[in-house]
Amino acid sequence: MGRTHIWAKCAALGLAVACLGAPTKARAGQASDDRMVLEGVPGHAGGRLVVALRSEPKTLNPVLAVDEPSREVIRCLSADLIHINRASLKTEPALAKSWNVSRDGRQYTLQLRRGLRFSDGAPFDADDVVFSFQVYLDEKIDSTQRDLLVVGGKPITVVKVDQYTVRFEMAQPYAAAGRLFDGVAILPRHLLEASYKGGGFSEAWNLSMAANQFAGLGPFRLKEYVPGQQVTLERNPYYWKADRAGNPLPYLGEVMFLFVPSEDAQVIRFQAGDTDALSRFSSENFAVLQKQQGTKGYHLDDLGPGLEYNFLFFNLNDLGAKNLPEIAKKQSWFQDLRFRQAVSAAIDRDGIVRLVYGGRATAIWDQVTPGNKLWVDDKIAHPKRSVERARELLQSAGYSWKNGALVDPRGKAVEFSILTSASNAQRTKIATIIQDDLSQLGITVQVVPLDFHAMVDRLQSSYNYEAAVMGLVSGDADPTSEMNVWLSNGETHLWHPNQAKPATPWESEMDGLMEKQLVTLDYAKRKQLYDRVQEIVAEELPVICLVSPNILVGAANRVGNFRPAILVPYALWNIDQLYVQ
Amino acid sequence: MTRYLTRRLAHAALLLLAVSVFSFALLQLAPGDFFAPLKLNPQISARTVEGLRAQYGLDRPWPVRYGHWLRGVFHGDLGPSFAYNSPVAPLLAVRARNTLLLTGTAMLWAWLIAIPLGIVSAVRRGKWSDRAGGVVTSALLTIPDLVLFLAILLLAVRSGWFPTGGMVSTAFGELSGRGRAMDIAYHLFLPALALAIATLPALVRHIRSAMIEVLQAPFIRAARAHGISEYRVLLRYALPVAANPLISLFGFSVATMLSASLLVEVILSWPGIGPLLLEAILAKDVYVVLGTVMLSSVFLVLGNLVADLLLFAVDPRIRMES
Amino acid sequence: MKVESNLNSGRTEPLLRVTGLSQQFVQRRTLSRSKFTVNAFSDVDLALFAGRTLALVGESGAGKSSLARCVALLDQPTAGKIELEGRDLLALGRKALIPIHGQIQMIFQDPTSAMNPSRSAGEIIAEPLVVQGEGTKAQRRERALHLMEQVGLDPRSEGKRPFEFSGGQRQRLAIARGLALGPRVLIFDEVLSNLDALNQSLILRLLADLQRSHSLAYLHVSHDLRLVSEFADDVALMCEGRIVEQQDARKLFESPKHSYTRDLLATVQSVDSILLERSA
Amino acid sequence: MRDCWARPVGDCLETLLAVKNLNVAYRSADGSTQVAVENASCEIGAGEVLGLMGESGCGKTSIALALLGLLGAEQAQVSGSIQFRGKELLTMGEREMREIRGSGISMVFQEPGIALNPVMRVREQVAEVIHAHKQMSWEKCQEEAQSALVRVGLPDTPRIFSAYPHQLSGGQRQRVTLAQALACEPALVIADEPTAAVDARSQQELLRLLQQLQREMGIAILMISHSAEVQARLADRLMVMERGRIVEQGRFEELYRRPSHPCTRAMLRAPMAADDAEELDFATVT
Amino acid sequence: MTHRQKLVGALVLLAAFQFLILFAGFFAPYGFAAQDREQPFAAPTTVHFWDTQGHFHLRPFIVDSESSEARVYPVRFFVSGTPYKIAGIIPAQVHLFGVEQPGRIFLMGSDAYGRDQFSRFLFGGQSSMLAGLIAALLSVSIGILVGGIAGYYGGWVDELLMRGGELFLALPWLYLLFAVRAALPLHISQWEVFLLLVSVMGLIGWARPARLIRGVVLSAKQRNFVVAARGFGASDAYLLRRHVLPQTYGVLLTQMTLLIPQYVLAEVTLTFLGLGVGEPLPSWGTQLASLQQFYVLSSYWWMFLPALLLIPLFLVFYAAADALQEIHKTVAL
Repeated sequence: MGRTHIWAKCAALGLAVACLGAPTKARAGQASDDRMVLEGVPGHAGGRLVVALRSEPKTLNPVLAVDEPSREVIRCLSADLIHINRASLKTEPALAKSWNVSRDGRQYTLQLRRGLRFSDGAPFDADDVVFSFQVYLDEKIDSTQRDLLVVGGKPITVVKVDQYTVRFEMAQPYAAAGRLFDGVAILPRHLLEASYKGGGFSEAWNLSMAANQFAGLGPFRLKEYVPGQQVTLERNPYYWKADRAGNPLPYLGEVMFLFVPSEDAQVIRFQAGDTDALSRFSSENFAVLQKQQGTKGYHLDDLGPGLEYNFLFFNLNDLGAKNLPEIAKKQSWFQDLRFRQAVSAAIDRDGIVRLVYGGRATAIWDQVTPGNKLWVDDKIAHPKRSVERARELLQSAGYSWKNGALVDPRGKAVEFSILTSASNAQRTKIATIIQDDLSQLGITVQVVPLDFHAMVDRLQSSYNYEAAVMGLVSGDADPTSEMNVWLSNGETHLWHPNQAKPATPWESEMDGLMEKQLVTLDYAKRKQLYDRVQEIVAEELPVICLVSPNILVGAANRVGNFRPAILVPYALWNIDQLYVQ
Repeated sequence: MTRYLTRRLAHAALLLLAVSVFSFALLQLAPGDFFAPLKLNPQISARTVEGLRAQYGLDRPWPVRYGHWLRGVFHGDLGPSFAYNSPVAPLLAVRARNTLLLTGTAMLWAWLIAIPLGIVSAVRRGKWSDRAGGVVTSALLTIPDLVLFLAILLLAVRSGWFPTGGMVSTAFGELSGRGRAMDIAYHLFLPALALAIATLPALVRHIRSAMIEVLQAPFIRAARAHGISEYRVLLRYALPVAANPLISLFGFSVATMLSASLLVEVILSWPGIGPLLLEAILAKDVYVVLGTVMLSSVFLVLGNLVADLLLFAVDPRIRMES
Repeated sequence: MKVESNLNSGRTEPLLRVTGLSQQFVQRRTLSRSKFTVNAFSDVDLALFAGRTLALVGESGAGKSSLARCVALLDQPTAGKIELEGRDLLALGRKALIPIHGQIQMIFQDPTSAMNPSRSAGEIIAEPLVVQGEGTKAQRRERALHLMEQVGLDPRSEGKRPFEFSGGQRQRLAIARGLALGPRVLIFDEVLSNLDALNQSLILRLLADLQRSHSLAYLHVSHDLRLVSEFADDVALMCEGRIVEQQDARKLFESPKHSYTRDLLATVQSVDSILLERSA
Repeated sequence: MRDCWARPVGDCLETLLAVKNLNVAYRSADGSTQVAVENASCEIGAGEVLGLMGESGCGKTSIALALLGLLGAEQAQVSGSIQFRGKELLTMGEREMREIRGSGISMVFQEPGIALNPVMRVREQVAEVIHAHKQMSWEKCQEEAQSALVRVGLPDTPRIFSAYPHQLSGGQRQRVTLAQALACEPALVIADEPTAAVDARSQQELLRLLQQLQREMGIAILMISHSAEVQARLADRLMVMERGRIVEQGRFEELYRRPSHPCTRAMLRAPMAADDAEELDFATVT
Repeated sequence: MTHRQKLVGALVLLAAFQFLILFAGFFAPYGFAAQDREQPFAAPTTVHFWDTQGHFHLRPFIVDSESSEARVYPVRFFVSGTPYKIAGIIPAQVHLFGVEQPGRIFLMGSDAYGRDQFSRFLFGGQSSMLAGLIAALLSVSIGILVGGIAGYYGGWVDELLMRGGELFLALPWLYLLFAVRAALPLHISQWEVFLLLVSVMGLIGWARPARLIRGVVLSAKQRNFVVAARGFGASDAYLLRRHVLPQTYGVLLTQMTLLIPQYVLAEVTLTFLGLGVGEPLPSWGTQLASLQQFYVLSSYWWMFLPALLLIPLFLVFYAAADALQEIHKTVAL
């Protein structure tokens, strides 16, 4: 499962930064060559790139895919209207060659590229876009993307203006709307309309279908799927991008995804030269690979901290209705800010960085990692670990020690349990280190590894837990992708989700800040608002942020134009430009 | 004979039915379902998750779902995979084929190695070579399968002589028919070897003790007393008689083989039912788990049935009674 | 010194009377589940008298052992009656039958397998007493030692395990155990056939002594007509599950009625007659 | 030094087998040894039947196994001398020994039910013996085997030839083992209680057959049996064993008429003196 | 060597080993949870007798070359260190050996947290051996109950129980373990959780011993001395208790000695699934489980040491089982 718990998709809500919106005038003329030209070093055509996937893609249906392997493959097969450039983290034109935003920020008019064809040769136009959004928004389909496309409580409406123009309307101004289109793959109406209308859409485009049943606008198209082994993609001859020398993209003749079920096996196969690129692997394996970097034909990159943040949080839910008296009693500690501060002060973040990540991680004190350069707040304090300070804080809150064990003001010994996901070795290790750290405060901690489903059940339904170590990845650098986490009525407001009204003043303040940044168009103003959110997190410690692991990638030396990014998909985002020597 | 077969098959069907009921019930025990983790996705609303649940009928009580599933089974439908958005049966079919290829090969090797080894150590009972062999097989028994497989993997990685995973190389598509077979054999070698080594020690011990028992039988002494050469005594007299317990052992070893192959497949990335099962277990893709469990039960039942039929073919004493 | 007696005369009441006893086995073949029935024996009438030995003779597979086991109440017959002094034993419940077991005891062909190898001789002999809950531990031991002496075993070897005794000694051990509960009927199942000639005669002597002193009724199963001629008062000949001839021993040997009996008798030759034949 | 007194009077047979001071001691699992045969000496002339009697467990079978070299070094210690046709068997190599087994000295086992391979057709079991000693094709061996089976009085039908042992009666099975033993026309047959496992009628038939074959083929037999009647029918001379020692040997009739050892007397069921019996009861006999 | 001698030898070795484990606190230089965050994955410390000049020292010493200047720490015996409890009761703090702070002696290297593997191995034995014993006992006792009943009464009872056994072998028990772990309250200690999970495994594992015991009982009840005892009027309970079940003891003991190592290894699987002993408690399972990670496997050879130490230990178990089996066989003859 690795770090995939973190559910945030690359296509996330975001605020189109106003400057990006500067609409390029649609080029007149019906030039069939409405191709997008990319800068960058031209490469060689042909060749095959082999990449490992942790598990098989479950479906190639962009509407239904929820798991990362499926999305990884779908990304190569499809295209979106407006794309977030992984290197710059800014939006850029894709199938939409340009777009206009109305004055009130509620209307987006997109000019589509002309003369584009799906990978089966069928032409692409506004009808495909309208159809795609119709499907995504259909309540009966249960697309997980639907929720993204609901702004201000109402679904976006899509109108075909002409064959190559579409207009989107939102219920309220929505600053990050440009980013919203990222990852929303445009579907071929000619292939999918029948199954959609016929009610068989939930089975459409699963992998048991013949390759010619699929088509997309991405750089590649499906060639062959061998269950349990691999899926092979071939170059899409109708792809709509070219390099600056005018060569059609992509360069690669084929992309092969091998199914390699474990991280270790992936590392081994990369080391053996079976695969050409590698991402999402542990720092320990990074170290193993590094030792042989010189002799084998690959190179490794440590891109520094990504967008993942790992944290410890306590159960602050209102347990009135649940029959959990034991936990309810302990909540008097958890609700005490000084207690949380003491815990935060006692945790050896550097120790975690060193022992769990071999140094390839960064200690953090709030949710925005140093990797998110646009939004990180430099003013957040980074206090060193101090057991003394922790003791002072506890003493001031009325705690004392008896035979070395911490007791609360009522004389009850302080002990609690930390849930972790049994399948995530790193987080279990973090919890173990916290356990040891807190034992120095006289706190007895039990680490309870549960299988992930059971853990989610406790966090989200039964609230039968005391504390937990979790991690989240922002799918996008933009704070909008985190709305659900910081809004008090959010479902991922982990420590106390789905609040009817904010339980604490600071949560109420956060709600205000998050909602305001959503409709603010100016980056600087939004940054100010989000900085305040970060400060609240650092001060009130609803989650005690601990560490952000670095993004580690590797690629065979023969892969050209390899420019990994800290945003998913770390290594292959520019697969249309990759080539092999 | 046919009567016997139908009875056996009826028993097997009953067993499979029981396995399915209990498995289904067990699968409901652990909290959380396939869609639970989606709740943690900041972008997916609870309503959507409920919609997905309803779509797959997860909101209904399990006996109802079981009935539905069972009805499907009789029409060749093993239920849907949540993760794959597709029926389970075709998912399983290909992987079952690969698993059979792997376990079949490993089984063949294990028996081909174990039979001579077991015989030799039974004949040389108590001699140093037997004792040394005993220590080696016991030592192999004590090594956890997991560590053994990883060590083999390490060997492959360090030496570079063998592929480190997968069933075919990336250039498989360009190969000729013969080249393809060679390629599969090349990839099959290490996982099959690992599996064979893992099952070998127990086999050798069993074969050894079965042979020792037969070699102590009076008719062996009688054969020797008639001046029949040791070689013929072993092959013509002892082995066919020892075959009887060994064939039963073969039936049992199918189960051992299957559970060991799960690990091998995961560690050496063999595209069999192992990785599928593990993934499905962790993701709570219940019908896939159920299908896999049923499949391995079927293998198990078939293994025993084949063993019985073999016994019937080999042992005239059994043959004559009916 | 054999008493002239006719089975049918009814001069004395028999101690144990068996009437119309039959047993059927339902068998299954290994690989086919079809059932078929086998008659172990059918419609058997026997009478055992105190102080007399009835020999049950027949070839292997004739059903002698099955019959003996049923009479010893070890197996359940399918039909018929077993009466001990007029009391129908088969009509008794499990509980009521327990003390009856003390009255009828059986000695097996292979004494080795009939004794728990991990017990000492003393324990083995005392076991029936333990089962029936008789006496204290000390009393039981005393009785065991007495019994050992009675059957010609050295009481000092009470602590030895069965495998430390020789075949003949083991059979004596088994007899001692059979006597422990003071039975009135003893059933011997081929107790002589695993022994050499010497031991055979010694055991026979022992049995005769015991019979005399305890006035026991013996049912002695054997396939060896020559031996039977040495000890039997009455002989019942069994062939394929049926009693073909039942007779006073002397009469039977002198003038067998049934052809089967004659055939069987023809095989019995004394050493002298063989030597005579050879030299001729 | 030959025991001339034990030779049949007037018989001037060539000595086939001479056993001198044979000792057999079994090794048990705990390293100790258990003596089974002690200082046994005897001779068998060509065509002679020597009876061997003794109570069960007295070492009769051990002698038989020692003669055939079937007691492995790890199993038992065998010392002394066994000369067959003048050749020392105890020091003989395994290959040579194997050639003697079956064709020079062969053996009929006590229980044919377990001495025959349960999963091999009887014709093949006999053919195997022939195949081991004669340079013949397998087909020829099978034919020979059939005639060997017919010679021991089995009906000449394919049903018998291709039967498995469990399909035959006890007497028939014993005839198969007899056919095996006689297939290669050995000079000496060791018959270990050949009739103990069959019923009375078959027993007689078998003994008659054995007697007849012995005369026809001129083979010598070491007849091991505790039955006086069996010995009386075949044995020229008799040897009585007790607890691993040979206590008496001589012409059968002489021993029968005038047994000198109480054990012999008991074995042959000769009239016994009361004091002898008392003496035997506790001390000797078991 | 006779089987009895072999058995005695094996038992002596096992007893010695259990002694080491029982007094782990004394033999281990450190506590099982003591982390040294500066030294994760430290290689085993070399114990020297000769110094760089080639002089011999009776007192062994170690050299710490990690810090900037190499320091020498003599190995001291009967030093006082981390407090522990002898056999879980009597508090003590004397350790067999140790070095002065800040020196560290890692005879078997250190793990990812810089904990002494040797100490963890000894302490880990306590939980693993106990777990193996409990699970094996459970399996065997249910096995004897079910196998005994099935074998003794036969017929449909036998059929039912044995089919049940087959069923048990085929079911996906992993879910039960998941479920048990997930359903347990949070407050009970790791140790209890562990024992509970292991017990569940033991409870599930009855089918194989039951099958074996059934076989023994089946043949035992047909033996003549059982029939004979029935002839004295013995009840079923008496026969089972006095004659039939004692005959299964050999198989039972053999099964126990075989099952203990098997359950110790099964704990590795538990740990693999994250259901093993909770940190920081040690067990052999957790120690072996770290080998599952490729980087550990390929980079830190000393992490193999616990696995290597287990091989001779398990061999002793197997030897004991073999000897038991042989002895049982000869007794049964």
